[in-house]
Amino acid sequence: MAKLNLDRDKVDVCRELASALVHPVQKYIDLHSTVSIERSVLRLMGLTGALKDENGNYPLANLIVDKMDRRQLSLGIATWIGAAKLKYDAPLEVLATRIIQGKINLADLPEPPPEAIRKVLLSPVSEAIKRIDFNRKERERLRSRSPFPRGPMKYVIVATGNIHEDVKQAIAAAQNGADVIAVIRSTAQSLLDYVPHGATTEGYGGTYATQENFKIMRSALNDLSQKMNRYIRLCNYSSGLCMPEIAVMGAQESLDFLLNDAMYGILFRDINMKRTFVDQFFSRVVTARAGIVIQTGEDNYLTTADAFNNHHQVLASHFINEQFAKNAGMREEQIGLGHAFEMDPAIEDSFLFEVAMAELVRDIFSRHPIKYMPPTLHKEGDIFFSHVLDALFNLAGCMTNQAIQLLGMPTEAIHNPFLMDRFSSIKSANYIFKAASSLGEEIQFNANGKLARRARTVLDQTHEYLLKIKDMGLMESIERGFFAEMPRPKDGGRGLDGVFQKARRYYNPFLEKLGSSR
Amino acid sequence: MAKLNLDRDKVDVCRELASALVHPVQKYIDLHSTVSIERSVLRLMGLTGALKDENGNYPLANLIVDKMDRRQLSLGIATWIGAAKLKYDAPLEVLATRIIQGKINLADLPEPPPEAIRKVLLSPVSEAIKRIDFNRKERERLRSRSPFPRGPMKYVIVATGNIHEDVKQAIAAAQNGADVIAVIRSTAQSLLDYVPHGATTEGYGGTYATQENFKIMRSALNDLSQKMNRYIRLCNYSSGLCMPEIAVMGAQESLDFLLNDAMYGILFRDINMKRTFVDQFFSRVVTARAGIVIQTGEDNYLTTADAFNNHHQVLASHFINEQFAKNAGMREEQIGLGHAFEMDPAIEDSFLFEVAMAELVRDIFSRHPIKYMPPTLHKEGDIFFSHVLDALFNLAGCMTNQAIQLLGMPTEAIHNPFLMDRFSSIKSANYIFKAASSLGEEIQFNANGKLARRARTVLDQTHEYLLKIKDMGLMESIERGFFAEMPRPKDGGRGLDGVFQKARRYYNPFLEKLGSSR
Amino acid sequence: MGFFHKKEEANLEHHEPVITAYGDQMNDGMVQMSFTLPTTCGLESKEAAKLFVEKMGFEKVMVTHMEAISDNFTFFVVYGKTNQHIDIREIKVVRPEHPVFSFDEINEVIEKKIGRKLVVVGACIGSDAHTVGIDAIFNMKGFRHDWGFERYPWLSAYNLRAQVAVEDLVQKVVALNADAVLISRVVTQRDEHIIELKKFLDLLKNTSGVSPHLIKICGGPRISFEDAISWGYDAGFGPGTKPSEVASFIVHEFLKRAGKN
Amino acid sequence: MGFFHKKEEANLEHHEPVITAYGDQMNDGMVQMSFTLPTTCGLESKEAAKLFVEKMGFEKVMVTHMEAISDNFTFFVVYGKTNQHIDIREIKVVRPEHPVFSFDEINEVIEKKIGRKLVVVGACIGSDAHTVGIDAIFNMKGFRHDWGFERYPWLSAYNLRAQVAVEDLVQKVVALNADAVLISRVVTQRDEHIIELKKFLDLLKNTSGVSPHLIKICGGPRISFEDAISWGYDAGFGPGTKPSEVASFIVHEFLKRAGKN
Ligand code: B12
Ligand code: B12
Ligand SMILES: Cc1ncc(COP(=O)(O)O)c(C=O)c1O
Ligand SMILES: Cc1ncc(COP(=O)(O)O)c(C=O)c1O
Repeated sequence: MAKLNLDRDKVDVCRELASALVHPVQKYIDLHSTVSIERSVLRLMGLTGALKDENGNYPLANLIVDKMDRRQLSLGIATWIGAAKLKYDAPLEVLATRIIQGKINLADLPEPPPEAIRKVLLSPVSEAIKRIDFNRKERERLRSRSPFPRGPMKYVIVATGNIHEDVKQAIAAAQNGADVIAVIRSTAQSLLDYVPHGATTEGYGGTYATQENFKIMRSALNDLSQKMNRYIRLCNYSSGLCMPEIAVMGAQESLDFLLNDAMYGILFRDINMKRTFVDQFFSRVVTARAGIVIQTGEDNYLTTADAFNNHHQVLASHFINEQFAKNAGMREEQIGLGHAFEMDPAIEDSFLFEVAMAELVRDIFSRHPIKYMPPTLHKEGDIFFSHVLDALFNLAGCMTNQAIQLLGMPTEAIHNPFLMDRFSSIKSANYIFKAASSLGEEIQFNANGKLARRARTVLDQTHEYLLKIKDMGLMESIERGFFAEMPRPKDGGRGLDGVFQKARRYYNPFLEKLGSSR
Repeated sequence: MAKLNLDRDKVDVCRELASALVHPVQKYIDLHSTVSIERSVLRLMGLTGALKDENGNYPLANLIVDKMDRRQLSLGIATWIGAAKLKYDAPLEVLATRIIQGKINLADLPEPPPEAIRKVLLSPVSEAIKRIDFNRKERERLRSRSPFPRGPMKYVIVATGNIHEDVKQAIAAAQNGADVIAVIRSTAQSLLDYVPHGATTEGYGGTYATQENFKIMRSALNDLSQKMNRYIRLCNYSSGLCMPEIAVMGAQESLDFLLNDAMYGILFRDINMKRTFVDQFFSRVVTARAGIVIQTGEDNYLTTADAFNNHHQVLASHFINEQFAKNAGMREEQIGLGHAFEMDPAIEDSFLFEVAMAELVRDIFSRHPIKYMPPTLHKEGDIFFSHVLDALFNLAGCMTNQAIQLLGMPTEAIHNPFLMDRFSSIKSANYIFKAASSLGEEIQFNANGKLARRARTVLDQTHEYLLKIKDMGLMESIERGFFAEMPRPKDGGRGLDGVFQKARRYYNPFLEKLGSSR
Repeated sequence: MGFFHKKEEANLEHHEPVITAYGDQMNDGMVQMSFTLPTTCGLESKEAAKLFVEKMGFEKVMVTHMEAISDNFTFFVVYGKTNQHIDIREIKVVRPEHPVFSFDEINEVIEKKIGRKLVVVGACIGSDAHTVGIDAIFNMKGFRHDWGFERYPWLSAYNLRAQVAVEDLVQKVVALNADAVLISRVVTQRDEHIIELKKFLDLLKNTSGVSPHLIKICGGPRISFEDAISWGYDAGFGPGTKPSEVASFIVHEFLKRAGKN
Repeated sequence: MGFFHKKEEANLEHHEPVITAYGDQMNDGMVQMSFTLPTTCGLESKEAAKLFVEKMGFEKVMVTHMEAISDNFTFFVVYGKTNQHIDIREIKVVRPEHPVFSFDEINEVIEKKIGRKLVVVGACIGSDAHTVGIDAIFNMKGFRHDWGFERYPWLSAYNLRAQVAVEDLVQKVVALNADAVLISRVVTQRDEHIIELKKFLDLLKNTSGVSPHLIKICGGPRISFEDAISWGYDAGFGPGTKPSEVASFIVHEFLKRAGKN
């Protein structure tokens, strides 16, 4: 039910503008690859191991890509793995060990003809894709057997730093009624240019995203889902310098959701924009195939830019994120745009305006599994009051039929959620979602009221903003702080040195097989 | 804005039915008086003192009325005070002391002619009324100088048992944003057939309603109102066996609100129904003149009868309470009907249904200062969850534009409010009333939706219920447990021995001056 | 909804026996507190709150919120880490030992083993006007899908409801020759309920004509089985009690005393 | 809204000096608590919760809520009465002594008494990516109607924002010949902020070219003036800080050191 009486033409124009302004960036993307993408290719083909040294575990995929010079890499790591396979006819693991030991020097190999490479990689590549496809179907099967939650899905985070403790807390949350468990990453993992390895028990404000940790949590949740006859979804972060690799891990370990945004890393982690744009594309090519739903991070904008005045930034970014995702072959049902209930609670009619924004996003992106983030910025140490803020947030989410509700915590301004914080939070959401179950269907907003006018104003502002961005160029507008009031220089930030231009004969079998027809 | 599209004819029919069914009871009322009414006459004329004996303080008014036999009393105490005045020409206080000391024996006095009595009482009676009128105007003046609260008035209780401690807590509450302070009475004061005297510091679960306590609190709040430039309203209970007397005290000490119900005492305190009906009439005659707003107690029904299934009992009682009040000369603006948010939170769509009920009451009684009571019955010891229940209650009150919101406490199921409980509660209401300030104006309910249909069903049930009550007789239907599932026999309960038939020459100057034209 | 009050024995098998509070990891000892101090709001008060909680033996005390309630009072939210531990193996709880029967089973047992209706009298005593609790046990419709005593064909149930003077209740017990008396107390301010409950027992002792086998039960939201026993009752029932639990106890106790168990 | 964090001195004149928690009357000592125990939900756990709180020294302990979080954890809400008291006369708080000036006053003082712009450099250090706090102090628009450093005509303000390595910050301080450095830390897990903040000071000591008069300030939601001083900073600012408070401190400290106060 579209309730805001929006100007549909304006919505269409916004989409077209976004498509147009993304186009030059997409062109750039198409001509480039990154070290992370190349490592992802290796990971897809099963190279998920790591080597232990005095600094801990370092992934085999990194060791190999680190060994390549840029000229070679510009042909794609697959070219050289193909070459090695052609010459030594051994499984990837074996080749990798020898390469790392220096027994095989890829630089010495001749570049084989394209057809030969394609042929020798045929089997590992299709194995890789089969694994992903199998997971997707398996998840579809499990989901279809379990009741679809009425009202927004209840999404909670666990963040103890210790995967085994996380499992306990995830189980408790699911038993209380949570539908989605997101394992928050350790602070600053996004700045690591490699993925940590193995089961980990020490993280800061979160737990490292590792393949083993993914496996442990997935398996615990699958067991629980079976016991409860209710499928529990799992979420992690395909974000930061290893965005593509984590997308691969998510696909391989059968995650349901991945936080993944075309611009978040730029704005909030000071990662270079070119690196991020190129990486997000490949990560989305993988998640598209894996049937994973991505969740974008526009909610974060409202923590640095005032939520009342800047909602058009969120909406503009939604249109942009959507276009990037579509370019990577994602269906609308996979694009979980993120927004948030972040207005200053001291504003008169803040709840009204929050509902207006939530409804606006829902109206414009009606097929998207929208993710609604709770108040965070305006929370303080009064846990009783924070609990009330979350109650209105829950009601807003339920009234406007958001797909996913990230449950707020009374202790948001204090610490990572204690077990009891999450418990209280879920209990509150269970009540509100049930108590207001049909509320959204039962009310209409006055056609020209404060609420509807607010929504329309924001749409107008978004339209103008997109026009400006298109004129200026997306990269340039980021340089000028158009999003979240975080200006970022085109060649600044981390990870630019991991970006390279593709050679004409660049080869990436997964991009070839999975990439959209663009 | 009437939003429910109610059948206005049906509403009118309900009013007519209520008027008709109240009629025979009103007839009974007109023929009777009670010891409490006679004591009120003395109190109105200024006899507010008490005598101390080994059991504590016992009011002069009681001592005098206790001395009268029923034959004498059937002429009205005023007759005998008139007689004494005629004979001794002394102020009431002096006469009273002598009567109590046995120096004057009223039984020995001859019954003077009506005109003589009227004449000799003229001055004390008009003094009494002047005092009440002065208070009313003074309150009007104070109220008009202070901003009218936007959204429901925030009403909180204090209940320490100690009037001085109550004052501290009332001041804190008002500073936090409360608009109304209600001083809860000590448990079971309603069963005392006299009003305790003086400032009291020991009560059980509440503070005794005494004239001195009224004075202390009123004066503290007046000082504060002046400091804050915001008038703080004061509330107490004209309820129980001394209902009329407390109405007088409220008028004399300039209270703004009095809990006062035509049937609450019968149902919830097992006070005899005849006593209650007669008493409520005179108490309302007084409050009508005093410009005090009464608050009825139908909210209580939903603590003993299930709120989803029995809302028509509440509504039927509202119509009845309204008629009784009108009979006593009250304006609609003085009739604060009470209802409550008491549905089981486990019910699907409970919030929707609560909003339907709140809107229904508001729609039907649109000029009445409706008082909305918080969830209590379904609260348990989880204060965090209770706080969320109250949040939705606050939103419902604000959305449906209730006049007075009695703020719920997170510790409702535990203890009388601690200072911090009230603080958290007010803070939450401050936020919600501001955040959803215009929400009610911005939404429409679907004309034939779940919510509107629920409201209409309850109106239909109410109509049928009133029909049944009219057929059966109000007293008989109470005997059968029609209200709150509390059957009460016509001649059972407390206080029937205090009711007596008026003689033909019964004289009550206040009834004569203030009573409506009926 | 998660509203429930467990009475079952806690299953402690799979747990460490010596425990402390759990915030987000084992043995972190994290406890949340809130309280008011009678002082103005300011840095000194914040420090006072911290020291206050430290004095209670907490470490790593974090005052996460301070706000003025009025000129004279300040509200605090605090987190702290305790070093206290409890050995749950050492906890002994007094609880009714009887099995809980269903409505049908109870009637059947009374019919078969006793062969006459049991007479039960209930009331909420003193100035306490709360009937909902005692009604939940007696009224036909019962409580949470568990039928009340009035529906039991093998019980003669008399519910005097609320504000019943203990003197009147004793008289009624004698008059009806009751097998069990059931008393409710909801208002517990200043432990008034304990005084009233004990007063009833005293009066009972000094009254002739009371069946020596009378089963004496009390109940209410702040009453535990253990407390009731300590006051001299045969059983006490707290929040969430269902009628069948109470009926089961009565039948069980009756049979035990008759040596028929 | 009542969101505020008082920094003023608590006015203690009209208060009893020896205080305890206030529930609804003086000296009742009532404190609310909530916590989780790692055990299943049942009567034993309730008793465990009670004993646990009693062990902390509370009396009249009332477990008002118990609910299963999972098979292995149980949630409790508890009220108890403490006997601890605090004498507020004995509380000494370390706080900045300077008066807080307005935007105009500060600029005027710098112009008149110093005669050149003061150079201030700010950053959120380490892996901490929270810019909102440091931005609140630096950005033009400021914070809660109090303008930020960038708008002060008599400040040269450089905001490096977040994720700044301490090494880079030191370099910048030297390069700009800063008069004051302002560091933000928001993430405080495992006291990482203290380690980073101290690391900065160490590095500063071992770097040549740093002005000996450099004013060193840190801030963040979990930082107090007192802590900052103890770590070796000249001042620390906690939640709710406004730019003008910080600017006032800088000017005051600068003049003090220059003997111009
Ligand atoms: C409903 C209610 C009322 C209604 C009562 C209507 C009625 N006819 O019963 C009204 C509105 C009239 C009322 C009035 C007052 N109330 Co009241 N009321 C409540 C409320 C909201 C719910 C109680 C309830 O019905 N619970 C539901 C029933 C089913 O639960 P229950 O009583 O625990 O009963 C269960 C078990 O305990 C057990 N049980 C109970 N009795 C018995 C007996 C036996 C033999 C057995 C086996 C089992 C058993 O089985 C039952 C079913 O499981 C509570 C707050 C709350 N949420 O608990 C306050 C509360 C109980 N009331 C309170 C007070 C103070 C009052 C007043 C005294 C206030 C005043 N000063 O005016 C008045 C006066 C009444 C009086 N003198 O007693 C306080 C008591 C504080 C205390 N601990 O002492 C409470 C806790 C509210 C508060 N925070 O202040 N109240
Ligand atoms: C906004 C926010 C974010 C935004 C930050 C955007 C940005 N560019 O700043 C985003 C969404 C990116 C984010 C991410 C994370 N966050 Co964050 N975040 C918050 C949040 C909601 C608000 C913080 C805020 O902006 N407050 C408003 C400002 C104005 O207040 P302030 O920082 O206190 O600043 C004032 C004063 O302290 C002082 N001040 C501050 N610094 C300085 C410096 C000087 C020199 C002076 C004088 C004064 C001063 O003046 C300011 C104005 O008064 C808090 C929760 C909360 N409500 O507090 C969590 C919170 C701070 N985040 C937290 C965490 C753990 C993270 C993550 C690490 C989570 C993760 N594992 O992924 C990530 C990663 C970021 C990282 N590595 O640092 C935790 C920190 C826990 C702890 N105590 O260690 C919090 C408390 C949330 C929680 N409960 O878990 N976060
Ligand atoms: C898209 C996206 N990625 C990642 C993160 C998490 O931050 P980090 O960079 O610390 O992993 C967020 C946080 O909200 C996010 O929205
Ligand atoms: C009309 C009315 N009178 C009185 C009371 C208070 O009860 P008590 O009889 O204890 O004074 C209430 C309680 O809600 C009420 O609604």
